[in-house]
Amino acid sequence: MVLRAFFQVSLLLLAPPLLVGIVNRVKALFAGRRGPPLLQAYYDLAKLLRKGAVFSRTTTWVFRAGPAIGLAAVFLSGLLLPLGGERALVSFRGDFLLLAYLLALGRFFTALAALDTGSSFEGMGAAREVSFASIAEPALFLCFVVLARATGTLSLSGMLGAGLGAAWRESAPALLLAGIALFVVALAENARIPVDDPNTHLELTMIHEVMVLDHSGPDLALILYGASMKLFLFGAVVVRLALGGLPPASASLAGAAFLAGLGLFAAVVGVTESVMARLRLTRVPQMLVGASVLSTFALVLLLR
Amino acid sequence: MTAGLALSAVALATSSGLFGLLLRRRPALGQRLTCAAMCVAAVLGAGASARVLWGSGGFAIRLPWHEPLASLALRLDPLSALFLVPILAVPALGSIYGLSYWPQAELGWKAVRLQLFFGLVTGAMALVLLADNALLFLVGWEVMAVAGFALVRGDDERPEALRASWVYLAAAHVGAFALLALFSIVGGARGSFDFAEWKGLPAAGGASLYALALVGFGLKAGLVPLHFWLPGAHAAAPSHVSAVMSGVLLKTGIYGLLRTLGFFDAPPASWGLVLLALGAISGVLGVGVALAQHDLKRLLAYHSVENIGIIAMGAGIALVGRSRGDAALVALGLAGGLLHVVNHALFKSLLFLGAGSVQHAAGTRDLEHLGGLARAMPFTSFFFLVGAAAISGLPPLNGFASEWLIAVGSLTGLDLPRGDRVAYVALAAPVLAFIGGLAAACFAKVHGTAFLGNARSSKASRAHESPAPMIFPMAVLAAACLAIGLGPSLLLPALARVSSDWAGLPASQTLAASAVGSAGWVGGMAAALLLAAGLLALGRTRLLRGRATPPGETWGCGYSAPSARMEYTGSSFAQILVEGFRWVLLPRVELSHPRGLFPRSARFRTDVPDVVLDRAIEPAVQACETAARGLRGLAPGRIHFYAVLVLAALVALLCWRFLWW
Amino acid sequence: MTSWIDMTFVLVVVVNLFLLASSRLGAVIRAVALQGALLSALALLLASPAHAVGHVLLVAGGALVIKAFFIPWLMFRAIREAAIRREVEPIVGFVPSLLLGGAGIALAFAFSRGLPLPAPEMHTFLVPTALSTVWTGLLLVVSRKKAVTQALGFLVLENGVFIFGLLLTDFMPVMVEAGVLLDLLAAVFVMGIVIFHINREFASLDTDALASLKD
Amino acid sequence: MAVTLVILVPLALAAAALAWPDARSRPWLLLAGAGAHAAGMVALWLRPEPPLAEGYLFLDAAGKVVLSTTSALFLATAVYAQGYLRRRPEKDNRVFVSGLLGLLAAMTVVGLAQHLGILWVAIELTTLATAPLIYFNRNARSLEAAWKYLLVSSLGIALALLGTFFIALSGAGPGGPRSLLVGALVEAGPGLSKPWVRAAFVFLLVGYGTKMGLAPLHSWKPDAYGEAPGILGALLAGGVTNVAFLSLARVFQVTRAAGEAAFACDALIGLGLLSMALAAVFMAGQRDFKRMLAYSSVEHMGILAIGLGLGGGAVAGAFYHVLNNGLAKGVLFLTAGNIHRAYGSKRVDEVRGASRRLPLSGPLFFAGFLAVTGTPPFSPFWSEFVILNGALGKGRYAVGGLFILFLAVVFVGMGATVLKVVQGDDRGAPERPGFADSWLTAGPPLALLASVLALGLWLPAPLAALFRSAAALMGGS
Repeated sequence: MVLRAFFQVSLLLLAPPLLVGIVNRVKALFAGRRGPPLLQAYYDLAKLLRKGAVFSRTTTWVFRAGPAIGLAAVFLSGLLLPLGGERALVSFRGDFLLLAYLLALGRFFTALAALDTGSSFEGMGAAREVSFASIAEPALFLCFVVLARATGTLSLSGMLGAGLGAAWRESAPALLLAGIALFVVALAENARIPVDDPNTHLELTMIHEVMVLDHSGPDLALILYGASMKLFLFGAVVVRLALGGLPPASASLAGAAFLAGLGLFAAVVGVTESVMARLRLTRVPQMLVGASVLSTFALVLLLR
Repeated sequence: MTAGLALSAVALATSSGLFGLLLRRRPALGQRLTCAAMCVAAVLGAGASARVLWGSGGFAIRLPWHEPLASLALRLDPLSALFLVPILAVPALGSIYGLSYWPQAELGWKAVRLQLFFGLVTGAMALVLLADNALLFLVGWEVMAVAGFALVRGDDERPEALRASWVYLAAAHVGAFALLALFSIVGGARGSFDFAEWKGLPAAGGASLYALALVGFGLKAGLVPLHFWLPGAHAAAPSHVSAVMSGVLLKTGIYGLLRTLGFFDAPPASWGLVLLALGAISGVLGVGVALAQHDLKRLLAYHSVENIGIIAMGAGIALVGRSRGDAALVALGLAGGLLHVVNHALFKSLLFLGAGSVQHAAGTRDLEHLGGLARAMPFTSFFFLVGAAAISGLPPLNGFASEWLIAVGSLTGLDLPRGDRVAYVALAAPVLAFIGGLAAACFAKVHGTAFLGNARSSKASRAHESPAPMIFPMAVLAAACLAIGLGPSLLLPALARVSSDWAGLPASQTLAASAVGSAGWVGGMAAALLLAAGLLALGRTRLLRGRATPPGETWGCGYSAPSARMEYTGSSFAQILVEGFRWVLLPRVELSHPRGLFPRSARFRTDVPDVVLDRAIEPAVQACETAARGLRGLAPGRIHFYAVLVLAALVALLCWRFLWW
Repeated sequence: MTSWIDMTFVLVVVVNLFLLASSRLGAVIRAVALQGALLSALALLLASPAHAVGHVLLVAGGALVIKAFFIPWLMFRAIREAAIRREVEPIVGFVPSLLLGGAGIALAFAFSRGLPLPAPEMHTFLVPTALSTVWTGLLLVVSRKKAVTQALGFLVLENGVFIFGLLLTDFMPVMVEAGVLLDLLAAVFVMGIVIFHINREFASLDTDALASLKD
Repeated sequence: MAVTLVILVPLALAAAALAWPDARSRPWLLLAGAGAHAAGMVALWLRPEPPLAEGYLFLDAAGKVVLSTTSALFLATAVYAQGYLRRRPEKDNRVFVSGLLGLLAAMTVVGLAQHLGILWVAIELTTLATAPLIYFNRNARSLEAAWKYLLVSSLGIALALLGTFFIALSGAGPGGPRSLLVGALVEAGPGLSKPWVRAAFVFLLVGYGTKMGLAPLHSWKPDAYGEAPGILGALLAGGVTNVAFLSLARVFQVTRAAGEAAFACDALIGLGLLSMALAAVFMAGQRDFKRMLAYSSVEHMGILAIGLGLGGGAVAGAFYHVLNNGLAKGVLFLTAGNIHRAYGSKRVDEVRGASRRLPLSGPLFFAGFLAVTGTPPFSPFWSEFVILNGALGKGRYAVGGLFILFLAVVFVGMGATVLKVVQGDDRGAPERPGFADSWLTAGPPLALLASVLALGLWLPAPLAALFRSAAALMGGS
């Protein structure tokens, strides 16, 4: 038990930056470059943590608290996730609601921190972030509702646990639709192409990155770390959903499959980013509403 | 004992304003005594409620009264006990706030009058809860409406307050007529107006009664599209009055609806689904319209519509549960709805008091003229932020706890077998998530534009922190928000008691044991979140200690002289989402694009009138007045016409009697 | 005897028609006075032997004094002071009012057939005459513009009611009838005063001037 | 003894007022008359008296309700008149004082009359006594109002007389009662000649309906109420209309006994609903607040008619409403009079901020509005509720629904006008110096409002029993 907790927490704490490394590496390969080392994200974090920081005179404690609260929220939501089909550390009826709302809390404070700077660019980014997120939220919920119905449980550990196999056998189409919707939501939530471009530095077009323009030093490290952890979380859900249909195997085998799947998820994200262009901002809500419609359809399939 | 506590609380609250009236020579003392009376009343009322919710049970009193009523029946059962706590506590905090916000020493008679009606409205709300007789209920209901009317007009010079208060009174009265019809029909059928005799009404054929209840109580609660009176009234009233009106007065509508629905035996599932749908519509549209507002208090008022919608969703789920005999649905839906009643009372009052503080300090509540208040008003800013996070349903605060209960309740519907359409109540969860997301966006806008960044007007830059009597109630409310967020499981037994009492289901069944455990986890996670965030914040502070943290300008992407005029405005912030709600908001957009190579000016501003009031009711009323005027114009003032009317009436009645009858 | 009674009734009806057709105020007042005198005669003619003589004389004499002399005198005074002679441009023209009056008489006869009477043989014409007189009075009130004519119309209306009251003389206590006459007197008296004031205030007796109060 | 007191003393005082030389002290006669009347009513409450004058005069339950209301209202207006007439020394009050006392006597006779002839005479006397009073202000507008009032009322009253004769004829057949005593007619019941009763009810409904002011017979009301002084408005709306209702109720009593109730009920409900509808239409956007009160009176007469027509419990509600409406109308008309005095205008466009200029009358006007529109805990709420209950309890949902609808519309229409008058800033509104609230002018409406509130909070059992026995006379319960 304790051991399992230890493994889970360490995985949650250590793996995320690697995922970012994979994504970047894949993108570099597609662009014909060699790209940064896989562990570059870790180096960046370490460097930032060692640095000082510059604070705008406009800012207040909200600006300083934002990154810490954001990271805490993402970390705690990580505790709710069953990694690789194992029971999560914290699991109860309706825990996925807490997960979604924790992510919302992080977003809320990130947006406030952005507004705290008084910069019009950051205000713009914050506006886009909260707007798109509020449209993505129901889509995410619908995916979870589909999962809940398919597996007959209301906790993440149940939804993404052993029951998933039976669910795939019974209602594969619904789960497939939900999975696609979930992937779309994951892209949006993690500020990935086609919703947002983490690499661009043209402020007018950005969403997430522009919100954190003024953060520096350890605060920026917390933000980047949190972002990678969020990517990890979504990856974990998508991968577990995809792998859930496989026949049960031993714990170690399942764990290995899960890790491999995570790597694959990062690679797919990288590929998507490389082959797609960023959508026009006005198209983003359409895409997210589309995800909602897909998952509603999936729910109808299950309830009819 | 319980009866003594409750009744003395009501009497004390009702008469509290008399201190200020009698001690007009010593206004400060008079107001303090008034305030003390309200606070003592709140404590007494809380004691009574606690005895009912956790202790021995309630009381019922019946005294003879005059003719049409026959009895003066009062009782305190778990449902009314639960409502009684916020209904006495919020006005008490409001009266503390009023010590600085509406001081009798400065305002004189105006303050005396406000305090009189403040006490009266509190007493009337309590009477509504305690009444065990339909007509007594109506008396409390109307006194509450009229006293509320007087309160909204606290500032009777401003035309908007006059208009808003009148719209409020008219709406309240029309709503009361619906209730009058409802009570008259039921009372006639039952042969008594005592609620005690109304138990077990057959639901068959009761759809029209349900419709009357929805109109009458929905109008008070502010369910879309009956919310039209609410934004104006809440915005125009003095802020501690807004806190009471928005925080607790609306809840009497919910209370009345629940009380009435409690009489029916096994209402059909469609009733619950209707309520759920109305709640969902109110929730989404309420927050959607709120997003487009830039008057801080109007915005908050629309959020009341949203939250009433959430509460109605909970009640709808509970109602569906009753029709199915599903104890878990009832317990979770009602517990969530009722917890949200309490929560909304807390955070909405907190927000209105914060808004009042802002108005007090900056002299305006137009978001486009605020900004940067956090530095001048650290306490207000912090407590407002707590309220904002709470109303957005974010953990670790109380809003999440209740929304979570409602969502879990709706998802319990997924356990129903395939093909049962009632299972679609599960869609309530995504709707709640959508509402929550929009609310978070809206409050990011509110807090961001009002308190953060730079001041957008000179008024805002001269703001100052409010005095302690205004801060203290906010602190209490914020602490309560956090406490409920951390320990929702402690309240669940009481909520379970209320719901079992309401639904007439045995208590052991009603709340699935797992819900209490899960609620414990919710509280635990909230505490863990606080801890983790605290540790991280501490860590980063440690890291930065001793390092260079030079202050600088905000990064303007190369532009070196940013000013407040370049800040993102509230209108712009909400623009993406407001676009999405355009079809229902029908906003008045003021937009001039920049033109030419060297554009001189550009402007973007949206104004959102209330769709129902300004686009439907107002024109309809105007049309009716015009029509009535036209009809009146047809009647000439000549005496011959008068005589002809008499003649015509005679001939018509003769024909009726002898030819047609 | 019966033929005299019938004759008188017919005369009353003829006076009604004349009232509707005439535009000269003096003639109208005289006609009303004549009608009053006819009514007084009717009171005597219809009296059955069973009646107390004093009672009958009181009613007849009262009607004669008030309806045939006092009120016409009052009205003459009013038109003299106001210096008016004619009813010009009535709301309903003279010919149409005559036709309406005729229709009213026909309807009254038709209508009264179905009403049971205590002593049918004496009263064949009474009910129709009364009703048509009431109708004439109403028509005058509704269709004439001069305040004097309206007051006269009201008087004719009261005459109709009075005729009807003659049916009841044998069992209605005298005080009611006295009250009726007294009321009528007082009403017309008050009307006369008001007409006097109207004339002074508006310098005319045209009620078109009295149309400022409306919504 | 007390019966003579309540009739003859006001009559004697009316005559005395005509002869009284001093204009300043003449209003005291009003107080004396009101006091004597009130004392007489108290005596009649304490010790009921047997029928008088061969049963022509007798105070039964229905009459008691109406006369008690009238007495209370007259007392309040008599006190008010002291302050009011003192402020208007330029007007000769001889006819005014005498007329009011005469009106009181006439109304009392109506309340006591058990004989339809006497009843009719007394009703006519109320008309004659009030017509000169409407002309109190001696200007063109009040003259026009007086003329219209006189003519239309007389028209109605003439038709009522015809109707009374019809009733007499209905009992003139062999074996009939040959009397106009209500008791005898009711006793004869089905023996009355049906066609005459039918015709009689129609004529009397139109006749007394005109006096009551039921739509469409109400046309004189706005003019008369609008131009008459507030005192007279109060007595017309709270007194004269009530006695007219009583007269109609007596006719209904006879009609019902003759087995003709079905049409009577339908006609009453029909005219009642029409009155409420018309009042609703004419109150919306009304620009003259005294005319608005007149329409409110039309509305409440409609309510009374509906209550009577519904039968059952609603009849008791109607009698309850007689009391409530009378008192509430007193509040409204007296305060409206004060506001009219203080501004010299009754146009809503001009009058504003009354609660500021008249800190008692303004709020009282508003409170009176709340009371009269049936806001609990004021007593009209209860009576309206009882009537509504009568409608819905009998399954007459259409009547109940319309009743509620009209009440709601009236509330909105009337409230908008009242608020325009009461609230806001009075600067810039027309001024008439020298008029402020005094206890003599604001005290009586305050007392009336207090009694309306008190009756709403606690209805003494004897009163409730009285309403029931009055209703029992009309076949209600």
